[in-house]
Amino acid sequence: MNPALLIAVPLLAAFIAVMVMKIDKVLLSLAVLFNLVYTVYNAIIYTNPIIYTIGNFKPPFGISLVVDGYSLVGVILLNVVFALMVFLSFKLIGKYAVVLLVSLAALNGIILTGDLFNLFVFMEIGAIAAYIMTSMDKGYKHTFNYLVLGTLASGLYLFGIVIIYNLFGTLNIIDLSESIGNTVYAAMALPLIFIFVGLSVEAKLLPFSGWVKGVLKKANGLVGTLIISAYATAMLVMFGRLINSIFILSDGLKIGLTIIAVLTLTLAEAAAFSKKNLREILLFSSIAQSGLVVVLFLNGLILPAVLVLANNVISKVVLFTVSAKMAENTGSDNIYDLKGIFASYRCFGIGFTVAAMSMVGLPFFFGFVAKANALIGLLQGGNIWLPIVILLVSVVEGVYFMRILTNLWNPGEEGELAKLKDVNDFKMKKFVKLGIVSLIIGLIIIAAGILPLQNIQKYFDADFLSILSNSIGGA
Amino acid sequence: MKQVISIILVLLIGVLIFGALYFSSDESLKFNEYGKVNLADRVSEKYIDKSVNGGSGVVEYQKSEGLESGSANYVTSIIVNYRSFDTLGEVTVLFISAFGVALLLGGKRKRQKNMFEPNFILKHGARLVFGLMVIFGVYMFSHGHLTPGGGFPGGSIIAASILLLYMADNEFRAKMKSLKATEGIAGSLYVIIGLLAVVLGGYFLANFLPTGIVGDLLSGGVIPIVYILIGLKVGSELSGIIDSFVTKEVE
Amino acid sequence: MRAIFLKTEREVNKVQILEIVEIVIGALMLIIGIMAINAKKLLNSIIYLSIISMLAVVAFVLMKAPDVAVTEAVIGSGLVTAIFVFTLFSTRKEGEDL
Amino acid sequence: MMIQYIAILLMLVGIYGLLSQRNVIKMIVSLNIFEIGLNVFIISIGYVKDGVAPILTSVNNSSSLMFVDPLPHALVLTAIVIGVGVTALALALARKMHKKYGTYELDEMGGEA
Repeated sequence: MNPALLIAVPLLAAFIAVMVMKIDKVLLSLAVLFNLVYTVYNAIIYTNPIIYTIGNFKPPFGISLVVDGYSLVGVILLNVVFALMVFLSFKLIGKYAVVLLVSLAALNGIILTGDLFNLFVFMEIGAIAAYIMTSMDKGYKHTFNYLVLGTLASGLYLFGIVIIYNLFGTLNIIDLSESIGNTVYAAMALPLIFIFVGLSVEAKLLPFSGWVKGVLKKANGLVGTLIISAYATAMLVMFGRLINSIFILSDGLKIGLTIIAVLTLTLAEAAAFSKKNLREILLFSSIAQSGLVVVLFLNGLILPAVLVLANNVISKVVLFTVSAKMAENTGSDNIYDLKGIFASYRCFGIGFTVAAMSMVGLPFFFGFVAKANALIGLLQGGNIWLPIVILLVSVVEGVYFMRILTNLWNPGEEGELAKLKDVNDFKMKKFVKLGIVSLIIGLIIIAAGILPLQNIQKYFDADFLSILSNSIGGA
Repeated sequence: MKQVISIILVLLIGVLIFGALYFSSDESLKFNEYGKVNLADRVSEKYIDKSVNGGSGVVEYQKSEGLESGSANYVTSIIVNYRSFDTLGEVTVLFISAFGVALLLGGKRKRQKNMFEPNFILKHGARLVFGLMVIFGVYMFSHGHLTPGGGFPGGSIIAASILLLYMADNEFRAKMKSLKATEGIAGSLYVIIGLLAVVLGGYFLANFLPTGIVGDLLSGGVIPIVYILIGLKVGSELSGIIDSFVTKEVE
Repeated sequence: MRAIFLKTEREVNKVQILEIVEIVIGALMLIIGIMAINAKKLLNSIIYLSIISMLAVVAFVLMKAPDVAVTEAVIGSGLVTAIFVFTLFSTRKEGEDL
Repeated sequence: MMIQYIAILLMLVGIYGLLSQRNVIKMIVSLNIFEIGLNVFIISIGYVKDGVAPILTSVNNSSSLMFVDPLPHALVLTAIVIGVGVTALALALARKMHKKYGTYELDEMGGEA
């Protein structure tokens, strides 16, 4: 496998697209397809982890890309989500194909890279692409807030890794994890705080997630799924790697981060519960899920965390695209305005329902497997109060998703739907693609919920350090 | 009130930073103080000896030959050889932000009048200086492996020379089509050189040309080529940004 | 003997001068930074930013980083200032000075 | 030694500006001040006392001399260019905001976008 291709091909496509603007969407489709096929193919033939050195300079001196089971699963998830998003919202892309290509390259880079500064570069590319995408709906003020916060955060991240460079003399994550070993250094506390603050903005953790609401409240399906699903995947996968494979957190830092993540989880679910607009509910639910994933990573539960993440991002693609589409066609995404809409349009109603039920974690859905794994893992680790919090929060989640579903399926008083403006544009034929895709995803979610997951486990069996340390030369 | 809160917050952060960096009690791992750095503890030592993949150790100016990275300027050898992937990303950052600026300010555009009416001498003098600046810019990025500078400042100087033309002439407008073409071609060639290295050497962005003698103009393998591409790309992208800012949308 | 003595004395002087230059530059950067943030007119704020950038160039040269100094001089204090000024220029109202 | 402290202080000045100012242009200026401080800090990390600039010339002609650390220089070059990109984008946004609301003050722009 040559992981550099996952980054180089979209970039090349972007550079060509800017010369020949007419074929930009063709190039986007080709690059997305290439990435999807290439990752899936490599996952099938995957045997053991490799470290790909860029420019044939052995690590830690050159930049290396790390392809182990973990990053491979992350990359597959990312490229699947990205392909779904592009396919579902193809009409919305407009002039933004080049931006999407660059963000695809950047997100793949974020997951694969084995160098802290290279991660910074990819984060900045991704962030700039996100700023441009979020300015699509002309809410410049929110985009500006996002930009200021994001730039400050990445500056702090850079500050953190420079301090680490001063302490250890390297930026390579494998080299670093070897130097750190299992020791908790007091001097590492400051750079780690800065690094996590920097990552938290993109990963949407609580004190730094203020930008999400403004940016996404009115977002269309493309921008919404890009931020909620694709960016969340890349950032959280990288977050997990930093927490679990590289840095050893001191107890104080761990407790602090756990408190932040749990607060994110509970407060965001509470906020989602109190909202009436579909997209606001979904974005708060995403923030909450980010919190849950970070909690799991902090407890060393990598597989459950990835499962919860996968459940969240794939379900959210369907949920957000459907919501944004309904809002676009009816002028509102208030759940009481949309009463009974699924009764008329069953096809994507079913897809939406399946995704929502998977989010809640009902049995026989993928979400159930994910949550069950998480709870069992936490209980085995001797945790009592975290599972209780997660269960309570799941109940809240269940209540508001059920409220959405009952409202959207029950027509209520007759003619409710007709009151909406632009209702004449609301034609079934526009939704055939969306309906079919949501049905297929629904089926996959159900299948993943029923089938055993032993096959995935093999990607996580390999211990990151033990394998990778063999492939590093003396440094 | 707001200012007071800001000052208190900033002071807290400051105390945190200074306390953790300079007054740490941990003896096992300490922040290296300013100037008291031992390069042997860092990866940089091997960049200076150019011995990442093995090698004799001592590099001498105008004598050593056929090294893994043939640039006399160490910063250039890091930027274009050892950490070339970062540089590709860096170029992409500029690319995407130039694209974004054009997209945001977008639409059909026309020149904005300058604050003053340029006279004859200014107009023609600017053309002269323009030529000199372009030559200087080209010199800078083609000598990036020998002298300070390189692709980024070189490209910026070219962009600055175009800025000069904008300032000196109320009618002047750079040809956006050719800027886009330069940008796209230079970027694509950079990636293609990287992919070519995969075919020839097996590694993305590897240096597949002979590196020559350290200090010669024709040395460093792909470094001069890549730096020229970067210079052209940066120059056209920054010119594009300048154009977006100097013009305004046609109503 | 005398020559060596003189040389060392000169070197000591050089070090002291460099340190003084460092402190002066640093102090100027901080003062101008605060002035840039509290400036009444936006144009002044931008000019101050440009000055800080120029002082940073000197700092880079003092710390033996010529590449960075060249880049910061051209990009940081040249082009960035230009696009700041153009932004202000494009949004000013008729007859208003910047 | 001083210059490193000052770099950190300059970053703090930038953060102070971001926290206390509500003017779009001033906020971008503050971000730039923060970035300059950060860049000076990174370079100061690589400084070696009595080291020479990391370029082989006919005077400094051997790698056995004591050079300053070239890696932070490469990092800062990248950071400067990224900073320009972000600043340009932020200024483009500022221009659009000014066109839409007629002001640079965030507080005068009204709540809904």
